Amino acid sequence: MKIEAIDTSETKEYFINMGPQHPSTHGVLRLLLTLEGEIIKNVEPHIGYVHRAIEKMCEKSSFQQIIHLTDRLDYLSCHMNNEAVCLAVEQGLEMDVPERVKVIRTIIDELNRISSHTLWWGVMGMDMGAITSFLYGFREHEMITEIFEETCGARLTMSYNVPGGLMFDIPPNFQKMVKDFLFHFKKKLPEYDTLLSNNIIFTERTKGIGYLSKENAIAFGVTGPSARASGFACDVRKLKPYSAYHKVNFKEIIFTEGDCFARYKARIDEMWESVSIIEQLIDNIPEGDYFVKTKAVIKLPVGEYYQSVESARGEFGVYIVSDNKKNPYRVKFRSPGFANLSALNKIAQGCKIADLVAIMSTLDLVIPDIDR
Amino acid sequence: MKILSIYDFSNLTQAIHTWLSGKMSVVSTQVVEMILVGTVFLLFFAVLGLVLVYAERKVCAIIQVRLGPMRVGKWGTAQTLADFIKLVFKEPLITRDADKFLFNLAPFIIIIASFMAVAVMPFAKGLQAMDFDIGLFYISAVSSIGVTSILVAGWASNSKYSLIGAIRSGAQILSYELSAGLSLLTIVILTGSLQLSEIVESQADGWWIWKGHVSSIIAFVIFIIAGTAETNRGPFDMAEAESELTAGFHTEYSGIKFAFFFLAEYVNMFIIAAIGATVFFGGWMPLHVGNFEAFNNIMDYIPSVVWFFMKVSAIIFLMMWFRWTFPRLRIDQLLTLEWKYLLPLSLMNILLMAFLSLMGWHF
Amino acid sequence: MGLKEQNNLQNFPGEIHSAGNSNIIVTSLDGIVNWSRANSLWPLVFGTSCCAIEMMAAGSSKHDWSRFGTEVARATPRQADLIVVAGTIVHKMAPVLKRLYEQMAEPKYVIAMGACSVSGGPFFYNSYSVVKGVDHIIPVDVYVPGCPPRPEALLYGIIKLQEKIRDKKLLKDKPSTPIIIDKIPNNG
Amino acid sequence: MDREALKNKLIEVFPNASFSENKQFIILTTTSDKITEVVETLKNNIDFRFDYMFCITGEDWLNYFIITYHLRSTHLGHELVLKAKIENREKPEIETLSHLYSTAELNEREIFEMYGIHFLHHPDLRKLLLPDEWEGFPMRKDYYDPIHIVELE
Repeated sequence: MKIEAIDTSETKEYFINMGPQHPSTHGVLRLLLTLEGEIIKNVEPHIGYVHRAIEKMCEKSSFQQIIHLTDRLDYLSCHMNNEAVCLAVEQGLEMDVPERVKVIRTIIDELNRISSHTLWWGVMGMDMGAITSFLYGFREHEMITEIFEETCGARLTMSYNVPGGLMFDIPPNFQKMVKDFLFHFKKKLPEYDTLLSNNIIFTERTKGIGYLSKENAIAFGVTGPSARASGFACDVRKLKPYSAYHKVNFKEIIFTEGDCFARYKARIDEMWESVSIIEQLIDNIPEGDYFVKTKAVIKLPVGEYYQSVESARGEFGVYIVSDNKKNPYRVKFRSPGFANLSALNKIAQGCKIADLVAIMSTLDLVIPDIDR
Repeated sequence: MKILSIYDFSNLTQAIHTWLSGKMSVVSTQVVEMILVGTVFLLFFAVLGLVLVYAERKVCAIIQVRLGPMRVGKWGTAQTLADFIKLVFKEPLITRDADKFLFNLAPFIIIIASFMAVAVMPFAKGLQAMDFDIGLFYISAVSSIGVTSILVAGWASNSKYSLIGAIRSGAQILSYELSAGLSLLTIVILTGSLQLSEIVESQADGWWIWKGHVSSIIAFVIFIIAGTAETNRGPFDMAEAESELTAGFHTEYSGIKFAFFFLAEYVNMFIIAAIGATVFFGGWMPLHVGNFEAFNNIMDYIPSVVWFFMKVSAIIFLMMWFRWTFPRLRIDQLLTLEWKYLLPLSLMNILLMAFLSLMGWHF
Repeated sequence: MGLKEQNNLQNFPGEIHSAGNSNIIVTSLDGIVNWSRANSLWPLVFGTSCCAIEMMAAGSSKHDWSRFGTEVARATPRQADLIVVAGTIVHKMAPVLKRLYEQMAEPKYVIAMGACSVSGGPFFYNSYSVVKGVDHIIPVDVYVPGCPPRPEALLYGIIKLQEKIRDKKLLKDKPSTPIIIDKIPNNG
Repeated sequence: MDREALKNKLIEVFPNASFSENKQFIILTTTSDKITEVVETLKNNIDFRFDYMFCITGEDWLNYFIITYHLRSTHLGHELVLKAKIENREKPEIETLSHLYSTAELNEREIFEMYGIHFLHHPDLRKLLLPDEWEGFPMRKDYYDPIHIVELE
C-alpha cells in the first residue's frame, strides 16, 4: 500500500452565495462571494431578479404613462424620478412651468430625500445589528409619507408630477404639516447621532472600512452621497440646477475619507442640508397656477433629450430619443444604483463578510433601481 | 443574621425527604427524589422559556416605541405559548446531505448543558437541588459544553452559513469563557469557597459588589460582557448574525429542534444572570443597609426566592437592553476585545483583588 | 342536505347540534393547534420591490404587526411560516421563489401582496420578463391588491389569513380556497 | 471649457468626424471601428479630459445600431455625446471601452444581452439581467415573444 503525504496546511478559497433572498441585500440581489476564511477575495454581483423590462415598456407607453413606471424604479426617491421625466418632456416641448410648481417640486424632492435617508439610516443600523434604529428611522419616514398622502393621495409611489406641472395643488395645511415635521425632525436627528454615529462599536466597524478612491468613484460612475464621501463633487443640484435649486443656499457635502463612515456621515449631513433647503422655501411658495395645460397626447419633436436629477442615491438620468410619435423611440434610465453597484467589487476586496454588509448599506442600493 | 424561617425551604424539602424515607428504602427514596427534582426543573424550564421570550418581546417593543404582542391573551401573554405549540407541530426538516445523527443530536446537547447548570443554582434558602463544594467551577465547566452543540449543529447541517456561524461561535465562546471564569475567580478570592451556598452566606452583611471595592465592580462589568458573549446575544450575536449569515448555525433547523436552540438561548441568559446575581449581588440575600434596623427588617419580610428572581430579572433586563441598543461587533473586533483588553484587565483585577484581600481593605 | 332529510329534521322534537366530521379529541386538538398556528405567523424576510417598503412599514412602530405575533421575521425559510410575496416576480426570480417555498417547513402560508404579485400589475402589458401573478408559481392563500397596498391592508390580509387557519382541519385538510381582499372595513 | 471652444477644438482634433448639435450637447458621431482611438483621445487629450462616462445607451434603428456614450469632464466641466454607429446588423461588433471606463463593463454586458451587440475584448461578456437560458434580444425593435409579452399599444 502506498501512503501519500497530504499537506494539511493548504488553504482553499470557497464560494458563498449571498442572496437572492438574504436580509442584507435589501431585495433580490445575488452576490457570489469568493472567500478565504472570512476575507473576501472577489464579489460578483448577479442582478436581474427584478428586471421588469421598464425600458421596453416605455417604448410602448405615452409620456404620461412613463412617469408612473419611474415610480417603481427607485421607489424611495420616486418624486425625483418623476421629475426627471417631466423635465425632459418639458425641455422637449420648450415649456416653462410656473415658479410655484418649481418650488413645490423642490420641497417635495427634499422631503423625499429625507424620507429615503431616514429609511436608509434605519436599515443601515439593522444591518449592523442594531435593530432598534430601524424602528426609529421608520418613525420619521412614516411622518413624511403622511404628508405625501395628504398632498397627493399616495404614500410611496406618488406620481405627483405631470408634464407641465403637478397633478394637484398642495393642500391648504401643507406648510403647517411640513413645518411641524421639520420641528420634530430637527430634534430627532441628533438622536440618530447618539444611537449610531457616536457609538464606539459602530464607528469601529465603519471607519477605515470599504475605501473608495475618488478616481475609482469617477471611473465606475459612482454618484450621490457615496461618491461625495470620496471627494467627487457630483451633485446635480449644484452642477446643473433644475427646478428651484438655483434659488436656495445649500452646501454640497463632500468628504475625502471615502470609507463607510464618510458615506454614512455624508447622508446624515445631507439630511441637515435638506432641512435647510425646505426651510428656505416653505414660506416662499409663490402664488399661481400649479400646472400648464398640455395636450392630451404629447409628441416630442424629433431629437434626443437628456435630463438628470439628483435622486437620493445619486445622479438619475433620463435619456429620451423621440421620433415625433406619441411614444418615445427609446428611453434609457441612467440609474445611480447600477453604477454604484458596479463599484462594489472594487470596494469590498480584502474586507470581511461583516464589512461587506456595512459597505452595501452605505452604498444604499435599491434593487429595482439597478435592474430597471 | 436571621432569615425568617417561614421562607426557609429546607424545612419543606426536609419534610418531603423524611416522609419518603419512611415509606421506602434509601435507594428508591433517592430515585423518587431525583425524578421529582427533574420534573420540577423541566416545568421550570418551560415556564422560564415562555416568560423570558415574552419579556424580551415586550422589552424590545418598549425600547422600539411599539406595543409588542397584544392580541393573544391579555396583553399578548399567551403569545409565546402559541409560538411554542406551533413550533412543536411544525415539520422538522433535515436536508439530504446533512449528517442525520449529529444533526438530531445537537439540539439535545445544548438543552442538556443548560439543564445541568441549573442543578446547582441556589434559588432560595434551602432551595437547591445539589450543593457541590465546587459549585462555581461546575457551572463554568458545564455551561461551556453548550458550544459543542453549536459546533456540531454547524458542521452537521452541511451548509456554509451554518459552518461559518458555528466556527465564529466556537472561537467566541472559548475566548470569553476565560474572562467569565477569571472575573468569578476575583470574588472567590474574597469568599474563599467555590460552594454556591457559602458564597451566598458570605454576603449576609453586604453584597460583594459593594464590599469588594472598585475591583469587584470591574469584575462585574467584565462578567456581564463575557456573559453576554457566552450566550451569543447581541451585540455579540456573531453566530447567528442575521444580516450576514441569515440565521447562523441553526439556519437549517426547523420546528421543535429550532425551538430547543431558541429556548437554550434564553435559559443560558438566565443562568448567566443567576450566577451574576449569586456571586455579585448576594443571591437570595435581602438588601440590608448598614444599621438601618427598621429597613432591614422590612426587607427580611420579602421572601428570599423573590429576592433572587428580582436580581436575576434586573440583570436579564440589562442584557436585553444591550441587545436592542448596540450594533453588532465584527468577529475580529470581538476577539480583539477579549484577548487584548478584557483578559489582561481581568488578570490585573485578580492581582488587585488579592492585594485588597491581603491588606484586609475590603469590608 | 336532501329534501327528505330536511323534512325529518322539522319533525324532530329537539335541537340538533352538529358534531362536525371529527370526534371530540381531534376537534379540540385542532382548535389548539390552529389557534397556535394562527397566532404565530413568522414571516420570511422576503421582498423584491416597492411593496417591501410597505411591508416594512407594517412592522414599524406605527402599524406594528408584532401585535398579531408576526414580528419574529426569520431570515431562513426553514423557520418561517408565512411568505409575504411583496413585489414583482420576474422569470429569473420565479425558480428561486419556488425553491424558497419548498424549503419552508409545513404548514406554510403565502400572502400575495401588491398588484404585481397578484396579477403582474402595472407590468402586465408589454413586459417580457414579469410573471403575471405569483400564483403561477406557488399556491396563494390571501391576495392583497394595491400598488403598493397600505400597511393596514397587509394587516387586514394577515387577520384574514388567521381566520382561515382557524377553520382548518388537522386530519382532514380540505383544499384551501384563496381569500381575495377587495375592501378593507373601516373598523378592521 | 465653454461650448464654442470645445466645438472648435473637437473639429480640430477630429477633422473627419461628423458633428451635430442640440440644445444640451454637442454630438460627435463616429463609426464602430474607430471608437477606441476616439475615446482614448477624448479621455487623454489635455484639452478634453473626459474622465466620467455617465450614461451608455444602445439604440436600435432597424438597419443599424447606435451606441450613445454620454461623457463629462470632472476637471473642465464640459459634456459631450459620442455616438458609435454599427452598420452590420447580422453580426454587430464594437470594441469594448471597459479598460478606459470601469463603469462600461456592466453597461456593455447589458447592451450585449439586450441588443446582441458583441463587445470585442470585453473581459466578461455574459448575460446580466436575463436568465442564462434566455434566447433572443428583447430590446431590439423586431423582438417578438407571443408567450411572455401581452401586447397593448
